[in-house]
Amino acid sequence: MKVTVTVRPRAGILDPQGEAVRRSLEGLGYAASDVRAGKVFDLDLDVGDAREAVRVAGRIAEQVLSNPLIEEFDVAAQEPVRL
Amino acid sequence: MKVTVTVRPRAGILDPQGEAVRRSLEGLGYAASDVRAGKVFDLDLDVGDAREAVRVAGRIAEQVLSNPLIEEFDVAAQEPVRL
Amino acid sequence: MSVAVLAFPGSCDDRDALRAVALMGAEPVRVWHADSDLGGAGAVIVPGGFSYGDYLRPGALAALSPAMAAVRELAAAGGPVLGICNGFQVLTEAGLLPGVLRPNAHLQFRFQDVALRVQRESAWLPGVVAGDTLEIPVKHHDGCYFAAPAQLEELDAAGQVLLRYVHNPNGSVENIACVTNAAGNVAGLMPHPEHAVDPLLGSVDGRILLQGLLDQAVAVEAAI
Amino acid sequence: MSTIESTPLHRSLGLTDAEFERIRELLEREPNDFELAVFSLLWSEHCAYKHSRRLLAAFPTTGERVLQGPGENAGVIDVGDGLAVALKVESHNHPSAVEPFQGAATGVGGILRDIFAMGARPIAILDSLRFGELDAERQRHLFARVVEGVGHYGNCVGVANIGGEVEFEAAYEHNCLVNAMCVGVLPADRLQSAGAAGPGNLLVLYGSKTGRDGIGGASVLASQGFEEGSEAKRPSVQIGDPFTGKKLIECTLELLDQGLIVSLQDLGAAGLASSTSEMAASGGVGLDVDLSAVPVREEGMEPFEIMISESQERMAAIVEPSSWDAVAAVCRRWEVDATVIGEVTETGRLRCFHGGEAVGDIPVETLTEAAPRYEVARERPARLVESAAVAEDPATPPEAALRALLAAPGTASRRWVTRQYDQLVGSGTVVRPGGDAAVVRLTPSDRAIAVSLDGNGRRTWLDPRRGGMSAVCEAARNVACTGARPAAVTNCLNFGNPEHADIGYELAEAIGGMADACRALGLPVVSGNVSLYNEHDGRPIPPTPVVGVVGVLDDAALAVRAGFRDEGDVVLLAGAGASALDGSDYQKVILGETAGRIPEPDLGAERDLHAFLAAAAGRRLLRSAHDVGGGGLAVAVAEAAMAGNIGVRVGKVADLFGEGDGRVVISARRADVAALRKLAGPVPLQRLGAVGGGEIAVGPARIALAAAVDLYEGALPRIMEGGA
Ligand SMILES: Nc1ncnc2c1ncn2[C@@H]1O[C@H](COP(=O)(O)OP(=O)(O)O)[C@@H](O)[C@H]1O
Ligand SMILES: [Mg+2]
Repeated sequence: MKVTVTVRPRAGILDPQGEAVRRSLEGLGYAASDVRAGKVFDLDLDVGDAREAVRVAGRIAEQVLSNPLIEEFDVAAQEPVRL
Repeated sequence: MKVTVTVRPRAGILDPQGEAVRRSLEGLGYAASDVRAGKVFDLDLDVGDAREAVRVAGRIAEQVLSNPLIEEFDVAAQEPVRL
Repeated sequence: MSVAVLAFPGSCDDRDALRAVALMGAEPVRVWHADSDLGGAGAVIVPGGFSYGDYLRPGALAALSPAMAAVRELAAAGGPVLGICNGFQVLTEAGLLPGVLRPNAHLQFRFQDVALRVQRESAWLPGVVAGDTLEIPVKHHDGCYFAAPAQLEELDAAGQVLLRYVHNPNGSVENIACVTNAAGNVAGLMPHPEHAVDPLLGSVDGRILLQGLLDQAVAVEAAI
Repeated sequence: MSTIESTPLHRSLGLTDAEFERIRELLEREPNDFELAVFSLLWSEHCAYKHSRRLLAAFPTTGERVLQGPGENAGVIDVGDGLAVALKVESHNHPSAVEPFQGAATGVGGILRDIFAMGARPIAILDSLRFGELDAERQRHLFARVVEGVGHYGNCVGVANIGGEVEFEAAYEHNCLVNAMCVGVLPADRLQSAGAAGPGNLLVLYGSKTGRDGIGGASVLASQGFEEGSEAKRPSVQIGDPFTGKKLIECTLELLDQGLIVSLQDLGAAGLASSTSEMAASGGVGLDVDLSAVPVREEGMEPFEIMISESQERMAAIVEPSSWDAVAAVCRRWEVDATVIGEVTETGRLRCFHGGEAVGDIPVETLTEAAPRYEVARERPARLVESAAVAEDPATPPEAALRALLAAPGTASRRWVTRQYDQLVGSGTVVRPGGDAAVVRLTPSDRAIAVSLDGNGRRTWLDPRRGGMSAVCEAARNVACTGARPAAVTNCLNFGNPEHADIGYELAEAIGGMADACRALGLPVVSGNVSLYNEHDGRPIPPTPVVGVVGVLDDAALAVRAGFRDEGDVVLLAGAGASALDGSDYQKVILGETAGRIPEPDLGAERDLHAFLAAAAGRRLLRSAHDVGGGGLAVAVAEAAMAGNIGVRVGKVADLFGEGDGRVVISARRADVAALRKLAGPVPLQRLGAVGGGEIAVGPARIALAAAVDLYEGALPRIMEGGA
């Protein structure tokens, strides 16, 4: 089951990478008023269904992929979740 | 206009970071058969509409945010694009 | 002979490169990334460090700077260009060298002296022959050289691989440590020749590459 | 008085009732909330050294080399040739426990700023680290991420990391210690001061934008009616940005080169609140600050948030109005934001405005001079014993003990750490880390400095006074092993809660011991930092003073290394300091305990030993020198062999594994031994054996060189990565 976890810096947390990219976009003539940089993880989990995959991915995101003090995450199934 | 660019390692390209995550998940008892790690950029572009934003973000992704030798990207508007 | 050393925000080894150039008897010229000419220098070093913090991809943001346009021009005219570590990353990102440098396979920054096996005779390596070893330190987080198989074949066939690691410190494909462009006048390597020029600090094998840079600049100048 | 859930505001901010009363007295009125926040931070342990200031007075702080003693951002000594060296060590313990990578990274960033605030170019970083035992996954994680964070910042900012130390003890499990030291070099005549001067001069803030970082406890002040989730906007973790840090260094040094700056101060703990009050206090002037001029990262920041934010990578400077355009131009070139946020006044008051409205008005000396200073209660902890008590374990053959020690996390090679650090940038590293002290040439001068950073929590736990002495002796001895003359001390005092009498005792005794040693060795203390309240569930860390010593070497080419050199060289033990197994690595690894009492260092003998080493190095009589430290003589000899990649044969020795001060393993050419003996004067020289062969043989303990290297070098990689 394929799931995507996206991890982003929390609002208010300094994002030096985003800021460096923003400045250089400015230098190249692009008008970007804000850039935030995060991480994306595509997980292929050996679980029964997409719903379970999302649940497990959430736990993984919390425990391993992000630091809740500075980051927030969201989880999306790559196949539609049947509720 | 807010746009999200996601940059992922190309298929077939070794991804040591993803692999390291996969191994530590294994160590924690999660059954992940594959993990790929990429980056996500949230851009706030000073352009007229979402469609234009996607176009500009595509150029930025190609020119700056990704290296075509090893990475591929996709672009998504955070607001619906009216075609 | 004067040698331009580029400086980007976040360059760290630019001062070391300037010092090494002076030690080799040439005149070092510091070129700021925003400058659009190389101050008349006949050769360029793109130095090590963390230009733009290595944010995004190492070398990616520096590759877009005005000074790099001037480097491109010099390279097109046959002038010698040497990229060291971050400079190697900049040159690959700028398309002046083949391949790309990715995070070390072990994902750690690695500082150590490495032994390098010379692959062939080259203007970059005056006085050494294939099979010789050089000792030069590496220090990087993203030094894992990568090129697609087809491209690797081309590089090998064209003799563009100058140095390979004896013990691979970073996972580079085919142990590649140093490559040139097809014309041979642009070279990049992860090890730091500018840190191997002073016997008090360790090996002096870095002088060989710097001498190669100077020799080529003199030859190009004489040809004009 | 405003209250939150009936707790008086001042208490929520960490001020005692008496302190609050005192503030009212000093102001002759009620402080408003903004002012109370500023007081609560400036009067905190962290800024005011409430419990340690009086004790610190014991340190000698003057000497002929001292250009700047304690009281500025860093201490500065004259090293000759028109050059001066700035040094300071600081803790970042708590942030590293919460987020090890960013905590360690910002720790390095912070100490760098203290150094270039003195006008010095940072040339070396050292890090002193302590964690719990590595058999727990959590501790391995902390260790790995802290090392990565230290490396990340230092490597990116382009300052060589040349030393430090790591200890593992269960007692640090919940309170890891991350102390970072930085050394910088500057022209001796360009010493920079933080003292603001010249009424009418401008206060300029440059560097990163200000966010809601590190508002911490003061967030009780936030106005009510904030939208949901506003807490999330007050990050308790700071993000290190070495890229901006690097630009700040280069930009600052260029501003100083151009003579554009009157005074300079970094923004650290308590942000603008502490830097503005310190600048005003040390210059004896006042400052008017317009908080609405401060560039902020987020909308809607309240004045107190801007005032106390601890956002990283910011500097404050006083500049003359006529220099402002030039200052702005330099900052623009380095892509560093610079803003005029205030001006120097004659009022002696720190006055803060926001949107034209006055939000606070405090006489500067009430924040600094008038801050409370407490006498700590002291009571000798019951655990301390009178005499040394420990004997070798008859059941463990010496050879097995040597093997076990070489592979023990506390004794084994630190290369797994140091290979993650750039040791060479700056082209000055003549002796790299791994031996005793590293040596850095002050290129282009031939002169060099040797630097070491040391402490020993286990030994200090057994005897705080002797442990304090020993920490100074060890750091200075490490420096002396390179042939350098120890010149100055910086220190970081990591202790538990000083309001407990046993901790008060430890603190006072350790400081007393350090001060005695500094005096005896002629070493002024020029800077330092105190980290108290390191405890968990009422259990404190062992008293852990960490000592940084800088020494001077007139010619970098004279530097001596730890490793043996050539077949046939004679191995000698210089010094005859008392040793014991109490508190030793042997006791911990083989006997599984920490008990007894460590020997008292002989300070006079220590001083003679250092002088002898410098003299011998100056005459090129030393082939190698290596301090006898953790693991005792057996391990010291083995380390010298491994560092030189050559075997050694040492005959019978009385004490293989005991630890103590005042001993160094040296080697010399056979022909030079007589000259060395003559030079040694009062320093005992005992012939141990000879260099050569492929085996390390120390008395009954023998091990093949390659096997020793495998145990010693492989230990940490195996623990951390399950491989080499
Ligand atoms: N253990 C110590 N020994 C000597 N001086 C100390 C010690 N601890 C702190 N100091 C001095 O007290 C002053 C304030 O220290 P600190 O608050 O850490 O400085 P900063 O504000 O630069 O972070 C500094 O000048 C420092 O050198
Ligand atoms: Mg300071």
